[in-house]
Amino acid sequence: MFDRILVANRGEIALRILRTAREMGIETVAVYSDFDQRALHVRMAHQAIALGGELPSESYLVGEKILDAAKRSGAQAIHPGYGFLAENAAFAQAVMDAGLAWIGPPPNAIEVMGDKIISRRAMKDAGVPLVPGLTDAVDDVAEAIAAAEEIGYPVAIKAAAGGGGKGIRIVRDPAEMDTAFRTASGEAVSAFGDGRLYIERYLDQPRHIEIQVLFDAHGDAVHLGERECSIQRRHQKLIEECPSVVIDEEMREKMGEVALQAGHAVKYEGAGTVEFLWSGGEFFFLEMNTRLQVEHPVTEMVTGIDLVREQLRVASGEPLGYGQDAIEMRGHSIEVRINAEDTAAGFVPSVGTVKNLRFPGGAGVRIDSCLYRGMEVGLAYDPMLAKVIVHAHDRDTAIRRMRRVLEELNVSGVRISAPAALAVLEESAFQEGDFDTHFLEALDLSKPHGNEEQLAAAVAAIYRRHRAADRALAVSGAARKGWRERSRAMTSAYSQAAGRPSAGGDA
Amino acid sequence: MFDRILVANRGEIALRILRTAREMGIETVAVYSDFDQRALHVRMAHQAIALGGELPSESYLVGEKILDAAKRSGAQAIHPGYGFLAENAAFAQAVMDAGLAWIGPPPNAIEVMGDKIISRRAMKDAGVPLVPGLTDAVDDVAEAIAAAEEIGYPVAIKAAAGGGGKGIRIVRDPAEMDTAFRTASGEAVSAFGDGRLYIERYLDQPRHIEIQVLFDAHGDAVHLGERECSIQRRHQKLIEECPSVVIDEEMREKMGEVALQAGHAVKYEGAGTVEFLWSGGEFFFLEMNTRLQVEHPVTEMVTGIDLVREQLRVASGEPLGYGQDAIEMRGHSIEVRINAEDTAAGFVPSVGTVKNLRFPGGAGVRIDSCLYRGMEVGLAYDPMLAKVIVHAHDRDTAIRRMRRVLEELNVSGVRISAPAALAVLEESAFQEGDFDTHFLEALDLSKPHGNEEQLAAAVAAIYRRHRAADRALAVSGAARKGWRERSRAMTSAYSQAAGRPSAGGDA
Amino acid sequence: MKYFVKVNGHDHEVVLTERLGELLVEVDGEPMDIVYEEVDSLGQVLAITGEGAAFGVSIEGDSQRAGITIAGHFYDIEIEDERERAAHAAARAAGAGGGSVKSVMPGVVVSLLVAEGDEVEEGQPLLVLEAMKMQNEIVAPVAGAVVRIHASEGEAVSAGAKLVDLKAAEEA
Amino acid sequence: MKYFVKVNGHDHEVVLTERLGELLVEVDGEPMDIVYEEVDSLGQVLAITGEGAAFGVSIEGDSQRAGITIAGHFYDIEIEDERERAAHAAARAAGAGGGSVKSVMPGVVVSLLVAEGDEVEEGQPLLVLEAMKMQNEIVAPVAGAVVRIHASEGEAVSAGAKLVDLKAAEEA
Repeated sequence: MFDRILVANRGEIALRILRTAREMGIETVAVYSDFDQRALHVRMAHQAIALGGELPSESYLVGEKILDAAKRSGAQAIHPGYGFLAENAAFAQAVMDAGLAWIGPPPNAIEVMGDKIISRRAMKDAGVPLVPGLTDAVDDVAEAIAAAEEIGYPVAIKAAAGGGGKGIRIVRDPAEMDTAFRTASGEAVSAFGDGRLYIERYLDQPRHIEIQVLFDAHGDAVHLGERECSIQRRHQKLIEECPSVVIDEEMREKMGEVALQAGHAVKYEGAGTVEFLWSGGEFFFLEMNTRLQVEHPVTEMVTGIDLVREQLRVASGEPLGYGQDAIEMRGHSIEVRINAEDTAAGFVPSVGTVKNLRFPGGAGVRIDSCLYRGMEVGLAYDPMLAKVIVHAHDRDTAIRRMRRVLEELNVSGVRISAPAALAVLEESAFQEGDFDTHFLEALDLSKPHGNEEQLAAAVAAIYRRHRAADRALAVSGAARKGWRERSRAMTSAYSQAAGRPSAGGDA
Repeated sequence: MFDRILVANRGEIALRILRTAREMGIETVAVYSDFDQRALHVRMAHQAIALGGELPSESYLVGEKILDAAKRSGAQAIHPGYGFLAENAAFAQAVMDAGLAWIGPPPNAIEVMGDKIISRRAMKDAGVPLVPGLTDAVDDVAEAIAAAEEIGYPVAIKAAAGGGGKGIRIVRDPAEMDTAFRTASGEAVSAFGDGRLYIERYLDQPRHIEIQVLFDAHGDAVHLGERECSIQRRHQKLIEECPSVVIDEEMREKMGEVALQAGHAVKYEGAGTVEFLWSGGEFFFLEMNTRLQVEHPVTEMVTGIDLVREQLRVASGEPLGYGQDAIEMRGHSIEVRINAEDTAAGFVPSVGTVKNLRFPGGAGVRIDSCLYRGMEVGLAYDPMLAKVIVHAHDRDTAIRRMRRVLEELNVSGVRISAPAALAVLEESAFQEGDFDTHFLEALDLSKPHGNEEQLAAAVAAIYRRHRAADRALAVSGAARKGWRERSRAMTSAYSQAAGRPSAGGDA
Repeated sequence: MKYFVKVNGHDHEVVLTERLGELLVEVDGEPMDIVYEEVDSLGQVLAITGEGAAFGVSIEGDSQRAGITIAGHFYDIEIEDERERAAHAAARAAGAGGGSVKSVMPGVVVSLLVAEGDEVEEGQPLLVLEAMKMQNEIVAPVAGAVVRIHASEGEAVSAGAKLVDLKAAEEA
Repeated sequence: MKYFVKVNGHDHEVVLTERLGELLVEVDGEPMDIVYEEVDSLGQVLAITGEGAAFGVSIEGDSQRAGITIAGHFYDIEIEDERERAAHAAARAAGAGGGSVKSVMPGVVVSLLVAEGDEVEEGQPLLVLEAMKMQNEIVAPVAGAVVRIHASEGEAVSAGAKLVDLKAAEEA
């Protein structure tokens, strides 16, 4: 096993990886942009190396800086987390060329699975079921219309290099094709620098169901069951759960087998996820995510397996050491993503400084968070601040537990997505398991879901009255304030007399 | 099942009970002393009823006030938590006489088990193994010396009405008997109003191991395995775990059988704990705690059973519905108690106002806490502020996880017991499972356990320098402070124009 | 003092009256029995109403606009006292007849789809705004004429920034 | 400025020198390379030393006495600058020759076991203090004479309160 690893990421996922590494007795190296100097992942690591720069493009996305930090820190391996360089095959190769271990799948697997068109072709060859559609890119609107006629409406236009919902348009009628094709292509160029689009059938009442897989470097593999991720908006997931109400043991085995087939086809290693669209008992390959996913904790809660631990074991060459029989699924787990966004105003991003912070507690509650009091939430980084995960013996109790947990949670300073998640959990259709990927978009979140308007009005008025009273007292009160209360935190970077460069300076 | 219950307690245990009740769809009623008006259990309950008074003796210990609150709130049952009235048979009877359900064992079981001498006699009759000693109280020093000769030194003198380590003295030699008898008797009178003492053999390298039991009202019962509670000081536990390294499956079954025997002998109902002293493969009945215990979460983590849920089910008349076969123990769990005390100075209580608060997160971590920023910690109430519980697939990983968790935890404003727990977890003897009930007292906690003295010195100096700079700027800075920043929180209780008594006023 | 409090867009009136050192609270014409206790200086409040219904309340904001969270649900608050309401009403009356399309989120203007002087239909895209890597079309809320464009392509705008001034068709 | 910092009872010297806007840090005669970043106003600090060793540090206290927590371990800090050290040394010199037994915790004096004027042995119980419902005997730290008793039976005392003044035998 490694003695020291570098985590090339930030936020909750950096902390999540650091935690498992610490628990395995592995030393941890964090990297950080200037924006993240106060971040928890920096404070919780054994070592921290400044990358310099405010933006991701100046820091976490610069492979050379990461490799340099790894060299300086003496790390033997790099864990990319998700996002940033996690699915960058060239970087994975550069890590290996530098003599370091890459905690992720082989570059070739990343490359194949990272291209929607190439991956669909590979999956077709491997016998994995695909959504009816074309495996080749369509070059223009006319070609797209011809393809759609063949497949049958409605169809979906998707970016070949896409992900995260960018560059996707649904077309229900040939008349809509022109606008859809142009905007999808524009978005694809701007987001991925690659405007190629492909077309496939659009499924009715589809559910997004994915299978977690684990491959070692010796050809052995297991699947860890499914995750239900249908509560999403513009392909951004909000609530995930394990298991899914529509998947029984037989279906799970079938989908698991197919997922392993998909991985074997690209000689996969490590942890990965095979995403399927599920509709009326049929399932179709969507894509394979060649990394740890945001929603991996629900699988961990139900199987009892620490996926980061398994990633580290596989990357250091250890065999899995267990077979499919060892995987048992117990109880039910739900995850809610706590994003900085105003869900009542169409999920627009919310920025600010985190003031109050109160996390829920109690049995069956897991908090994966990078939040701290005083944290600045800006636009340059992902708006996901925390994940709240619950586990209980059945789905009904897990839902009740998550509702209780979201009622306890309090984050002030930015608007968060928790009220939207609570609104979903309060819907009887959700409670009965009757939903698809359109559920969240169809829910009217601008309508208030709380029933305490009069109380809120009274509290607001009394609070304002108290503040006005404070203001009147402020001048006389100021003199009494102690020297430890300050209006803002102070920052300094000191270097020693001898003039060696400060460790916190630019790398 | 009940529609509404009242929790006659405060602190983390009140929250813990409220949480399960909420998750079961049961409305919750909190009660609070004036000291606790801002407490989390008040803010998290559906209803809150003021008891009036600052001290426990004016609030949580006043049975009539609790019963009145139950009546006013329409609660159908009362959960006493632990401490306060939890083991008060007369109160349990009064609750039942008022037509309410008592979420605890029958008054007679409380009464028998609450008296050490009567309970030992009952257990002897039921065939439960006892520590060699007398079942009758000794009246004076001469009688005590005679008894000790018969039993064999060393002996322990214990208060008949005792608990929590009060009124206990170890005597290794007849010459020590005089002082020991007098101080133990004095302490027993002052603590319990009952100076009766009894004498038993003092065991070498003893471990405190207890069995969790659950009885329904229909004569069915299961045990949920053991808890190892040997890391204690003056009989105040600091670290508990489940399972114990010295208990194998066979021993567990044997102890479990005996524990069920003990419960059956007093017609027990609900959740209870049978405490044993374990020494060299033998085990002896110590006492039965007729309530939920502080350390119950480690059993919950390992068995997956929510003990409060089971208490509520049993109290509402439901049968357990499962047998001993259904109880499976998985993995390993450890709990650390976070008390407000200065462990470096002999565990003296620490008082203050909680300023910074940062809880650990991640997989396998459970936080049962009543802490909030701004909370005042005083001397009138129990110093236990929180419990941190971890679960992992084996003991070694659980220890590493707990170390990681205690390294992440930060509470400022009061001194806490976490550094002492960390020191224990860092000891190789503890890691190897080689300890007894004297381990903690033998550990030198006045000696610093951290290795960053020079860093601490540098940070202290720089911090002080910054504060001095702030102070110089304070006068000009004060004018810029907004109206929302205040030096202290404000309190008001408003009643309406019509003159009805405020709900927050004295009951 | 009377306060006009808009909660999630719904109007409520709160009257606070101090009498003999006690604050009497009236909401929408009915007296409200309330214990109000501030826990800390970060907006944590305990409120107990009527016969003991307890609420942990979190409040943040300034004297005009606040957000309140009660049991996980968010309440958007706009608050005016009597004097402010009169002043605001006067200001609104003076400024009537024009309308600005504002950015509801911080982002970057990717492309402008109209020019000053253009006539636009209700729902017609005015510009494309990219925020959090998603492109969003900003449409005209009413039919009318583009009076002024405040943003240029590639410009970063903050939430609430004016993007386009429209003159509604019925005003033209 | 030079600071004398006692950390868990061990003496350290820290010299902070400002040069060209940078603060140079020297601990026990050796330069220390340190990035010091305050996260908030509640004493949360990030410190990175030498080649990148990172520490989340929590500090609280006043200008003389502080507590620092690093990775779960607590460091008790007493800090004096040069001027304070000189002043304290002078005060100590003036007050030498007497000794007070102080309460290390808040509690209630249950019983007094000695009277003023009594000769006591080292380790002899002076009084019984009850705190958190536990009785604790407070013993004489040295042999000597009881000069004065500050507490009476049943009295509540705070941490740090003087209980008994002793005159050490070797001073008698």
